Amino acid sequence: MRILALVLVSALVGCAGENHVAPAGARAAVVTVDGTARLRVTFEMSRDDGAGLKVVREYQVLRAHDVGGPFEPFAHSKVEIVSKQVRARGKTRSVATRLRSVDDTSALPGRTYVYQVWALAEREVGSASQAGAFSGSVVTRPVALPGAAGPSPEGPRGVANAAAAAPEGDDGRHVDVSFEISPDDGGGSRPVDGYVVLRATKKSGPYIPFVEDGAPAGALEEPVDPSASEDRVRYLVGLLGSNARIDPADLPAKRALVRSGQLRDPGDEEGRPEPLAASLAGVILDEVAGSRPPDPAASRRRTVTDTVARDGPFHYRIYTVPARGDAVRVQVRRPARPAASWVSIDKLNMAILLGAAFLLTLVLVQRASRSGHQMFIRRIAGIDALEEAVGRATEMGRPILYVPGIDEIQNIQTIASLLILGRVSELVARYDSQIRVPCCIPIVATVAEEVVRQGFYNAGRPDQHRPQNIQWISSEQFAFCAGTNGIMLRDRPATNVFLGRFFAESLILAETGYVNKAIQIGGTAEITQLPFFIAACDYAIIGEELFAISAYMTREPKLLGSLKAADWIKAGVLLIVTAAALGGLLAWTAAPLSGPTALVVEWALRLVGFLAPGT
Amino acid sequence: MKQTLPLVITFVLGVLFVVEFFIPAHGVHELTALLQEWGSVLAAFAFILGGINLMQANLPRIWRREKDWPYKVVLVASALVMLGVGLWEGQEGRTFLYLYDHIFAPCNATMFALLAFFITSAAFRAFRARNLEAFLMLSTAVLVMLCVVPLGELVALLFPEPLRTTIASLPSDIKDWILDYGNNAGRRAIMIGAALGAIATGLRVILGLERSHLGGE
Amino acid sequence: MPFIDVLGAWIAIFITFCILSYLYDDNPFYKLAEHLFVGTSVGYSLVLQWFGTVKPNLVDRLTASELGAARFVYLVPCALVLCLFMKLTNRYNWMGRLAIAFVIGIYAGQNIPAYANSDLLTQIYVTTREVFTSGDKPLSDIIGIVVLVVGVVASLMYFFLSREHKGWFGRMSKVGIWVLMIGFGASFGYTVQGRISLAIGVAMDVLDISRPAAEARQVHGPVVSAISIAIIAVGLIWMRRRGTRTPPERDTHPPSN
Amino acid sequence: MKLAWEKLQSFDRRWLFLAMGLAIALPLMFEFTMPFTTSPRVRALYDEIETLPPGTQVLLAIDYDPASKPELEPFARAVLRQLLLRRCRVVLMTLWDKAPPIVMALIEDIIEGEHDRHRGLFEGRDDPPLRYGVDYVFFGFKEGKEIVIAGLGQSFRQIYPADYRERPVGQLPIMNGINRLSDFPLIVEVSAGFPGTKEWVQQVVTRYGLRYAAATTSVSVTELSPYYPRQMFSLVGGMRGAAEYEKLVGQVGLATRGLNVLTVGHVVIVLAITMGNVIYFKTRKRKRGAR
Repeated sequence: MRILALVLVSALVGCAGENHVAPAGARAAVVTVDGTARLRVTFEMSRDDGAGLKVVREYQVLRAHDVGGPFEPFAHSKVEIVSKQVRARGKTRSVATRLRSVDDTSALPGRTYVYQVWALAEREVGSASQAGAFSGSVVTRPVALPGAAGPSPEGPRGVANAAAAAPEGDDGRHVDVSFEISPDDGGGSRPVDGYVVLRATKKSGPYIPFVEDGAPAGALEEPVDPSASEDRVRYLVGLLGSNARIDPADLPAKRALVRSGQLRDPGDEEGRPEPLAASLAGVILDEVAGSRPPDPAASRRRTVTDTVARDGPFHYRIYTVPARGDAVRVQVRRPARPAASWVSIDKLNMAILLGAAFLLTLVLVQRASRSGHQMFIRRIAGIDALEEAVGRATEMGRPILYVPGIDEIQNIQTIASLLILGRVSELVARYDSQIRVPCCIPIVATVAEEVVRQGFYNAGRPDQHRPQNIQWISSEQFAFCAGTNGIMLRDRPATNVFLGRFFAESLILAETGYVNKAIQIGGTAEITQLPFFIAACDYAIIGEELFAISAYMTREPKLLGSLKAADWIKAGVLLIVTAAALGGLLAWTAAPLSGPTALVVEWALRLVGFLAPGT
Repeated sequence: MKQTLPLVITFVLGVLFVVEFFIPAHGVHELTALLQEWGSVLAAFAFILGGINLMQANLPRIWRREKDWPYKVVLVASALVMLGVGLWEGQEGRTFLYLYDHIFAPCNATMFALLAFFITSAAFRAFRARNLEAFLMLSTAVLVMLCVVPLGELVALLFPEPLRTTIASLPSDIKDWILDYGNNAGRRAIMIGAALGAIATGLRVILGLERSHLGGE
Repeated sequence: MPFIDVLGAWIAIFITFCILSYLYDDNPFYKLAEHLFVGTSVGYSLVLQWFGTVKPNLVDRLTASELGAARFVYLVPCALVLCLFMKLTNRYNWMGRLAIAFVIGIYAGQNIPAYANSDLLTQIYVTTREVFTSGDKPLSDIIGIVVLVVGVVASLMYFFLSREHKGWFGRMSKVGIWVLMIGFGASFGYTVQGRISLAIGVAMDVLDISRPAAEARQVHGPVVSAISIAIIAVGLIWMRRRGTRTPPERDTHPPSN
Repeated sequence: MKLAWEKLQSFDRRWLFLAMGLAIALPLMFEFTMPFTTSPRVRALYDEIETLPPGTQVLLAIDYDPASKPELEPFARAVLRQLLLRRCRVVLMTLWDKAPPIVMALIEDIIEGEHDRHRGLFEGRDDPPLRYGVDYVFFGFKEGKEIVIAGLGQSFRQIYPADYRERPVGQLPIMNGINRLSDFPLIVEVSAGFPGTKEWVQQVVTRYGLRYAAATTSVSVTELSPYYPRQMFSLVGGMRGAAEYEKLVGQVGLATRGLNVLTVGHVVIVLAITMGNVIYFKTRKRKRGAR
């Protein structure tokens, strides 16, 4: 390796703002690498890298023909994880070194270049300061790539229809820059190496790189080469707008699905796009692709999302980077501002469903309270037994034990249990008995105390209320369990009611209660603990029944109305599941699909897609 | 005022937190995050209330020399010692951790371990094939239990080689199948049902249909 | 290992057997361990709350001068806390309800979309999607998926509360219970493994099996275990002789199953 | 005879406790081995680690407390040992406040103890010693539960600007090239509950397409098995899973010994159920006859 020049340049232009990260080291130099037509830019990592709050996420190198700029991207100029390169080059070098380097393979022989190295700040989690806003840069001394200056090769054409706008349903911190890739992209005589988007706060610049957020292929979009499977993956991922991995084997089918614009890939449980069954997808491919020719323009569109900290406006430039030579610049005509949206598009399906549920509940509650007639409600044996059990406790002169689960008040099961506690304590007060409520969480105990007080008041016996009977035991699971055991062993309640969210302690409590020969009613929606309540309690209340107890006990028309509404929604759920199952069965058995069957399957798939949960 | 104000607070906050889920604008999230933080501060202060409650419940029993009063002394003393040491030394304090490691942790582990015994007695007593439902539950449980431990592999040893591998892997296949389908069907139904119940309960609270926690007087 | 830690290990072993003695019956050794346990846990959780929430989220914010006037926003939670403490008074205890309404309002609201998304939609979605990914699976999985879908539908029918479970509906909901029971059985079977593992862990601790060899040479777990058992057994017999241990009264009601 | 069955109906459950106690204690005192196979769910992780090139950075999240130690610690030890033998570099972290002492003990026993004092781990090999900050690092406990997991997905360095000894990330060579979770070629989590596997999967695994494997308590297996194999390519469940892993790594550890006990324990419970049913049917027939 022969070093032609090693130039030290002091730190230059920082970007706007006092809060930017320190520029990428005070030293940056360019050398030519012997024997290859490439220039190597070596620089020192930012002083802020690996220290302090302002973390450097990546480095980007821009190139110009003289120190005055304009600095433009060149291929592979992103040094996201520079240290990997250092490590890869050989173990002779200390990994602790703070020097990083990048090779410019697209420089043309005989021409002079100046490089600008940017250190891009990572955004701070949970704070207002965002990525890319605070960056710093250094510029190298000019250096020429040796060799005869040949004719500059004709570069590819630039991108088309570039636009920048705030994404729909955004929180006001992003700008989407979208464009159609160069017509020369995708194999041809003027190959494209990728695309880079730069941003500026003034139209005149300086244009700086930024850290993109959630964008699939990043600021440097890989070219579309239909023959290379890896690129096809990226291409599709870009279309789906997610950074998930996709199995290349499924690509042709998926591409048709997506391109047709008919079917949204539903993704799996976590919203991750996932291959549909090969056979089914194949069927749909034939159906859809045959009738609708793929739209070439739609498939060539790319979007890069910029995360911004301020209101803007922001100006963008999109560079098409050829394999050799200068990047082709396209200015996005109109600047963009981020916009906070009040409606989230991807949660719209849920908003609709939830809104319908609300409406249904309101209507049924209204109707129930107006007509006032008794509504049918299925028997819940455990609750029927409760009254008898309370009576028995009074006879025996022993208290009732009520445990509202061990979870925090945040949990809806705890809230539901506290509401039931109100009804139970009313019952207890009417029978002139006492109720003991050991709690695991102090705030639950506080609410429980209020609820019991209210119950005694409603029963007309406020003087019988004993606040010390509602007790915080301990917020540690098993200590609470030990303490509650102690109450069971020594105060010997005649009836134990366990309603709420329970974990491993459920069985210890229920077994102790059994030994003490108390009547036990256990209810929870916690699936792992239900078998233990079923095994060790006299009555078990399963899942949804827990939430219906309050209505069941009071038979208040309004509350029963809300139960009715929940049943209607359940009927809807059943319908959806059955419809989807039939569609799936059809798709699986009746392939290849045609005519009405295909339509049914398609609608079933659409239904599934509509139900995709938000993130 | 005593009745309506709490209802209004519940309604306004409840609606805010439902709607917040659908609004991406970050100002709303910051507001709800702040409110939630206050909620957690409130829950933390309830611990102090809980501590006072604990003293109120135990000290009189000690003064009055009620049954088991010496144990209450142990309880109050150990709580005060732990609290004092913790506040004095901090969470990483040597004595604090010593007490934690040698008293709290073994108690915790042993209480948890009691379950191994209770599960035996619960299985003996309650897992009886009284009807079809009980039979299904107990037979699935037994099947899974036998498939988890290497008993199948032990049985497989009795067979010649080509059969042996098939038989040896059979239990874990059965177990996984039950896990993936039999178990999931019930689990999902419970989750869907419970979610509906939870939504209905939340709605009733927000709309003030359920007000046993705030009404009265 | 310094002697103080060896002593700690001995105490731990003794306490372990005190708790285990509960399997025999409620007795003074268990009671002692129980109260010690509850006491230390209360102290422990109070310390944790102080350093984890109260100090950083309230005290530090109120005293942080760099926040300027913005920190006065934290007077609102102070007011709420004050409301909560009003519950201790007789006259103003209704003010506690404001704090309770605050907490319940937040969490009731928050739970609605959370459950709708993570449990309701997700579970429906996963179930329906499963049907469409069945193309290239083995037969056992296809059967499984059919079982799954039918199982979900039937068990959901069991949860219909405002409809009488009669006729075909009743039969379906019966199937639903069967499915639920199979699920519970599987859950139980798996849990057994975990619970026995925990007991094994405790046994390994007291028998020095999980202890590093150097420590085990100092602690002598098996010996200390034997001594602990002896102490507890002798203690129990002695107390029974002295009649301090009142026999638990048995009442007459029939065993409940 | 029939009266005897009646008596058995109300027989003292403490005999069962004694049987269970003996079933646990005796096999521990008198060792024996049982043959068992390894399942693909467990093998997947072992095979993956075996193919990792030396020097690969692997994130090992230790999210359990002392209560779940018996089920999870054997796996944690086995996998840590395997990683070190492969000369992978191990980044340790935890989201459980009670876990740091556990991690410190792991480091002391396996990394520092065996290597430096006894040279057990690298016995007969010419490997250079393991260095803190280069070959392994511990980032300590971080409060914030699932929010922290989401944050790690965006920037590891933001959440953990320094290790548990307050050494800045920049000074830790092991962290070269690691900015966020997706920079780790492999993430292994040992999880006993919340925050744990479910939160990892929901917050980051699918979102960033991470290579993720988990070992969990057997109670959580029923809940987590839908995530296998799509979101997590390997799921090691409970003591059985840990024993299988020990077998793969070629070491008889606590889980293998525990598995023997587990087998006996399960047999006791199955016998208890059988006995319960025999008694039930005998007495039921009797009642019917009386009627």
